[in-house]
Amino acid sequence: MSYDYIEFGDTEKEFTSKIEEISGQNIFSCYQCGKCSAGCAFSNLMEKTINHTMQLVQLGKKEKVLQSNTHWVCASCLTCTVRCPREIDVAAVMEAIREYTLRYEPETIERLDLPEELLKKIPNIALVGSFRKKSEL
Amino acid sequence: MRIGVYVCECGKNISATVDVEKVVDYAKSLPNVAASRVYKYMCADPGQELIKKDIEELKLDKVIVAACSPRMHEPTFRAAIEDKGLNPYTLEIVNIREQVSWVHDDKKKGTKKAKSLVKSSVMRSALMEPLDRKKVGVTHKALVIGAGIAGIQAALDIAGSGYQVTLVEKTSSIGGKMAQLDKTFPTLDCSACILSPKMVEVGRNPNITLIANAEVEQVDGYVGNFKVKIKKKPRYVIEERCTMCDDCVPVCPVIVHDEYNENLSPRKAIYIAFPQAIPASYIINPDDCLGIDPLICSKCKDVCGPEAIDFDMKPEIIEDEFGAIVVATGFDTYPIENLGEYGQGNIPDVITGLEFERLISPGGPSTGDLRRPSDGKLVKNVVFIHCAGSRDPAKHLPYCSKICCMYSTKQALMFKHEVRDGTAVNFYIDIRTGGKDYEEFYQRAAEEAKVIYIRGKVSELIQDGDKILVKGVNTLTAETVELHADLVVLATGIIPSQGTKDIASVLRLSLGINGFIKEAHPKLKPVETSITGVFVAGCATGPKDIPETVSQAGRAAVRACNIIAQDEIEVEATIAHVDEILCRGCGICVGTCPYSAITLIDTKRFGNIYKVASVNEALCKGCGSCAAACLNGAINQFGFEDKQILAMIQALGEE
Amino acid sequence: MKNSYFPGCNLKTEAKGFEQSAIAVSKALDAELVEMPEWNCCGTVQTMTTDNLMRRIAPVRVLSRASNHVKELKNSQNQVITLCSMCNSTLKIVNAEVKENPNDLEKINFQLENDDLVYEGDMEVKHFLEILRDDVGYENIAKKVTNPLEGMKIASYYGCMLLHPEKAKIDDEEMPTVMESIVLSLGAEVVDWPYFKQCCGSYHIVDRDDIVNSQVVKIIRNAKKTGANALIVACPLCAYNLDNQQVELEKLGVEKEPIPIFYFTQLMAIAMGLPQKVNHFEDHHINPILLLKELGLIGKKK
Amino acid sequence: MVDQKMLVEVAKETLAREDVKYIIGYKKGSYGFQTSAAFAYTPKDVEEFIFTPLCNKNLAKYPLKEEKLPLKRGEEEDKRKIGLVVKGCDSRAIVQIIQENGMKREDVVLIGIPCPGVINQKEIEKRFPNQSEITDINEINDEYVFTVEGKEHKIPKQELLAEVCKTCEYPNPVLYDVMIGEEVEVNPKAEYEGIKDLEEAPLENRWEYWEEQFQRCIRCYACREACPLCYCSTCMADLLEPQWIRRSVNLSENTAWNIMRAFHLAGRCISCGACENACPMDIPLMELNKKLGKEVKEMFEYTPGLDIDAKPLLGSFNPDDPEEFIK
Repeated sequence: MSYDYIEFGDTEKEFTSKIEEISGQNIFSCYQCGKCSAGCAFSNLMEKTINHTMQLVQLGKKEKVLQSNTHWVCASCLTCTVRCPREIDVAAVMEAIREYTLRYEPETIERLDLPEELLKKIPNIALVGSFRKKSEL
Repeated sequence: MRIGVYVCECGKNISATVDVEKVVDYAKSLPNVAASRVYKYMCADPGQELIKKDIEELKLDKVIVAACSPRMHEPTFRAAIEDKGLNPYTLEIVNIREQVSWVHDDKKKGTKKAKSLVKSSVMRSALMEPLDRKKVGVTHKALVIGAGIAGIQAALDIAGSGYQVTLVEKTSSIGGKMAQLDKTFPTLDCSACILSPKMVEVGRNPNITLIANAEVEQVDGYVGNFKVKIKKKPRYVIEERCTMCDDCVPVCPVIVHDEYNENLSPRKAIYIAFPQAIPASYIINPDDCLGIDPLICSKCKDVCGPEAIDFDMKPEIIEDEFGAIVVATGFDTYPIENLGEYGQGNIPDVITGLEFERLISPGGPSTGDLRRPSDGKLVKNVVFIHCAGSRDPAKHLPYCSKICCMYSTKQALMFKHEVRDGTAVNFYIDIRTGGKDYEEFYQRAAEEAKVIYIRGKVSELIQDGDKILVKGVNTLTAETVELHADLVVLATGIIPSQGTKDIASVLRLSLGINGFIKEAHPKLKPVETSITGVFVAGCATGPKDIPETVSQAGRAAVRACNIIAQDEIEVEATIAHVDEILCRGCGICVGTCPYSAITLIDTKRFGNIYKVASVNEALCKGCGSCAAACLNGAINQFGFEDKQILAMIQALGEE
Repeated sequence: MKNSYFPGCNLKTEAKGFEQSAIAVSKALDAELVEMPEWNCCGTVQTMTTDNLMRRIAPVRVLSRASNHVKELKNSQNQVITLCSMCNSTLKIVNAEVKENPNDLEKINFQLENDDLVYEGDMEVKHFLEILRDDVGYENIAKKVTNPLEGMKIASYYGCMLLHPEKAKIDDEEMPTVMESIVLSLGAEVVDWPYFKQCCGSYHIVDRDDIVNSQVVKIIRNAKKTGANALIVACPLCAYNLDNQQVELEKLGVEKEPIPIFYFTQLMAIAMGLPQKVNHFEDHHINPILLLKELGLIGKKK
Repeated sequence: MVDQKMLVEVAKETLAREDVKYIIGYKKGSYGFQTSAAFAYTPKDVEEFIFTPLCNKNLAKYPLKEEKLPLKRGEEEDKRKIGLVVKGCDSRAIVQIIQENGMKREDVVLIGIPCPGVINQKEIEKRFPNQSEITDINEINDEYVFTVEGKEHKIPKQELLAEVCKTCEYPNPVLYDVMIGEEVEVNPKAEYEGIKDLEEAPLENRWEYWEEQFQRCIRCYACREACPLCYCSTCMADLLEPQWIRRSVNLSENTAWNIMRAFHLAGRCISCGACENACPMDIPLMELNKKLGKEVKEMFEYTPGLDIDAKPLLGSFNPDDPEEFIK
């Protein structure tokens, strides 16, 4: 079991509004139906479901959100976005969480060494895509 | 001229944002103002007494009340000043609640705005003239459109008060959607058992004229005097002769889908909607029949003993007059074809709630054994998906249809009663049990029948072999879930029926953004519409369950009786009037009038004939469209004359 | 009819067969794809942030150059055609965004001044599939078929980017039909399968091939289960993931009997009897020629 | 150019009809480059009829101006038609008036004249300010040819052509009973080119511009009198109760009058330019009218004066109106 104390201080509010600002979405539109999680092809690999992440963003729980791998597993396939009944671009929220980390807490991200032969083999499209989503490039 | 100004605090509603004392002081400084007072609740009796006393003692001849919207208390204050001998139309209401205090935060600015609104009304008040209400006669007969449970109940209640009522139904039988249901929540009463006595009563009641297989084509006139054209489509079977022997059905060579069974079973071109149908007579659907032409096929006519079949029947136009109309045109369910992620209707074992009702009904296509549509196998596990297309402003219906939680629960319970060892899973977002005994019913489903409830919306349904893979989520365990189901039932929401849309355009009723008929007031006038004398009951105004529909139908009936019980009724006094000298007969107003109240007539001036506009006083609702559209300023509205409005504008323009 | 065509990075490397077969097909159907000059990377995967204009410069530069190209071509509509669905999605979304926000466009145009470019928001972005559906028409494709693909049972794989999001979709996002219709007009059989838009794992191939593998297994198993003997795709990344990872999965012993992955234009080229070399089947990881030979679709003597 | 003989002949034939009261056409004016309206009751009157590039007035106004005198006891109303010579713009004015129920189609017989464009009265009078002798002008090969003080002048057509004619899309009558001569080719400039500069100017500059213009207005109401669509029996500007516009001539009231008139013509103005032509103070009234015309065209895809069965724009109501302006 875990316990959480809820409070809406400046840090919490700031995190929520920053995510809202970067994504351009109203996080509070989310009414927790979970359709985003239900349709996600990668949910089995995520530590938190997407709707759980959305709720945590609403509550401003920055640490919990950033510790989870959910937004990094997201492949931006946008299935959640097109199915969200509340017109939230859920994928954009995931992107905003990635961006938040890259912009404000880059030190928390592990560096990755990619082997030479892999770089040669993998198509540019994947390399550029990956760098765009997972780095500051 | 002696004007009294009365400012209401409305508790803190107004006084929090408007400094009422200052407004009162300011009013005293305005021309013609003989009294200016404030009171906490002007609409309360002491408040009204204050006004009445001043009229008597200070000899006021005009009264201004600065309070809430005139939609709320205009009648209250009109009655109050009429009591003391003033003309009710000399009352002026300044809306400093909805238009000032509720929309502003800044008290200084709010006070300033309230002051200038009061000033503009004082200026207008001086120019207000007494008006007379006209009276018109009333036809003591009502029309009910649509014969589902709402229409049936309204017709029975009107008939029960001793008035004549005509009930028009589009399909071949009355009963509506309720006749398709197997059981009703929360009591699990058999739907047909509680509905059919009412249907029989409609057929029997001498005060009710039932016209089935008919549509209302045109409505003219006004409250108390509606002139209605009803088109009765040919049934090709003479109702009085048909003995319901069923000899015709076996010989009919045409097989089509049965709408009553949601197209899950076949029927013939000659058929009866369902065994308890009223009128109790067969009908031939001309679209299905080989051509209503004895040369091609007349098998049914040949076998009909009582000679009830008549291929020469023609559509009939019935014209009649009514004093009041009740619209009860019901609902449709949201089309499954719009739900792409749930298979768009292409997965045979993904069905709607209404289809489930037919499948589980003993009178349905599988005679009560729950067999699924694809292969006729008995169903062992069912998934119910709540909010299928509801609460989804992104793509589907933005609103909650209110009944789906309960009907899915009911269906899950019915399924468990039928298949004891089966599983029923309900995917829900929120369970809404806002009705008497509904919560208990929901608990009973979970506790006694072990119906499983999983909180989360299903994202996708996939045909996987002969089963359906349900991809969902359990938001309470924070896991995504998958499961295989034999049958998936979508709890599709309620949408306005085609009949509702059609009748709204015939009657020119206002519709809300979701296409339901708009009530005159959502709380206090729930069955009244934008047109006086036209009332609405049941799902035509929005989603409702059966108890609510029945009670609303009762209120609609009472309101209709209120009108048809009178010999004459008063109509609006703030109507349009034409200055014939200025009018040049262009007729722009004729096309602009939403109530068809204006016509062009000939008028003689020195022997020459001119066309001029003329307003039918009973039809005019005082909306002012014509006055705005008239290029010449030849049309004005009583109570909203140009000079009065200009005086207001001038006052608002001055600092 | 000539169309301005934007290739994107992969069409010149891994997906040569896609580009060359598409150009050959487009000529045969009188909707020729003419490569636009001086193109640059589309930006790959659109940014979903609201405030990052930097990442919108590349696509806008492409649109601006395409606009100039269209003027040179004459008689061409104001549209630029893509083959790669990732490029299509990125360009379409950015195009829609800058049209909606003239202020952003102004700022981006300021950055383009060095290149002497300005984008006026006058272009439409279309995928080649849209051209085949709307401009060419399925009947006209069927008319050109000389070698009907009898025996091929094809699962059309759309992936995400052809159908998501609203701004970029080329067909109904839940029930698309464009690829299936083309397959039918080529004389092949269409397989009705639900995984047509299940994401392939996309760029995760770089550092999380486990994610990609788990998707590829799901997709390929479902395709096989419904009886498909080949998949068609419209995206070089989907193609790589599905093609290469099937081989990897076979090595790992997870999944046997890989099925070949085609670009839809390659099948069109075969069905229309165009020269074999445009398809560059040698770049594929799973050899598609085996299946084609088995079905007697190539190597037949006239 | 129209065959003068044919015009007279057709007019005579029309006048000979039993159901025609009289015919309105053009005749030479009393001085300079003026022409005036002619009312022909007899064949002899018709002999005076002309049609030259100087016929720049809009005759559609006149049938509406006819005074209906009180009838004596037993006297019948004279229901015969009025004949009217119409150019493209006159016919559009008639169509618009019929649309608005101002007259009925059967009230008029229309003799249509395809119009190659008429002369800008002000321009020519500016060039020859002292010409008082009655002057004829002919159009020959895209030039206007006429004699002033014994000297023949040839001026290229584009220099003297009225501004509205340069952008006229309907030089041929859109409604007529008889047509004289061949239809002229339509080849107009972009209709709203003329107001482009004004539209693009900043708000303050535009306001300044119009202040300057309206400052000069002397409120003679010549614009109203010349306009074929200003035919209300009582003009709102003349009303005293309520008084919408005060009588005083100052910027505020002048602006009120001109803006009110422009709005009153929105969706009705058929761009004949009669108002501007009549204005003694040279206020560019057509710029206002064109701007509103453009708005109407863009918002409602409506062009006034083309179809007698169409509903007047401001008299039509669509329940599906998107009402985008309500925020």
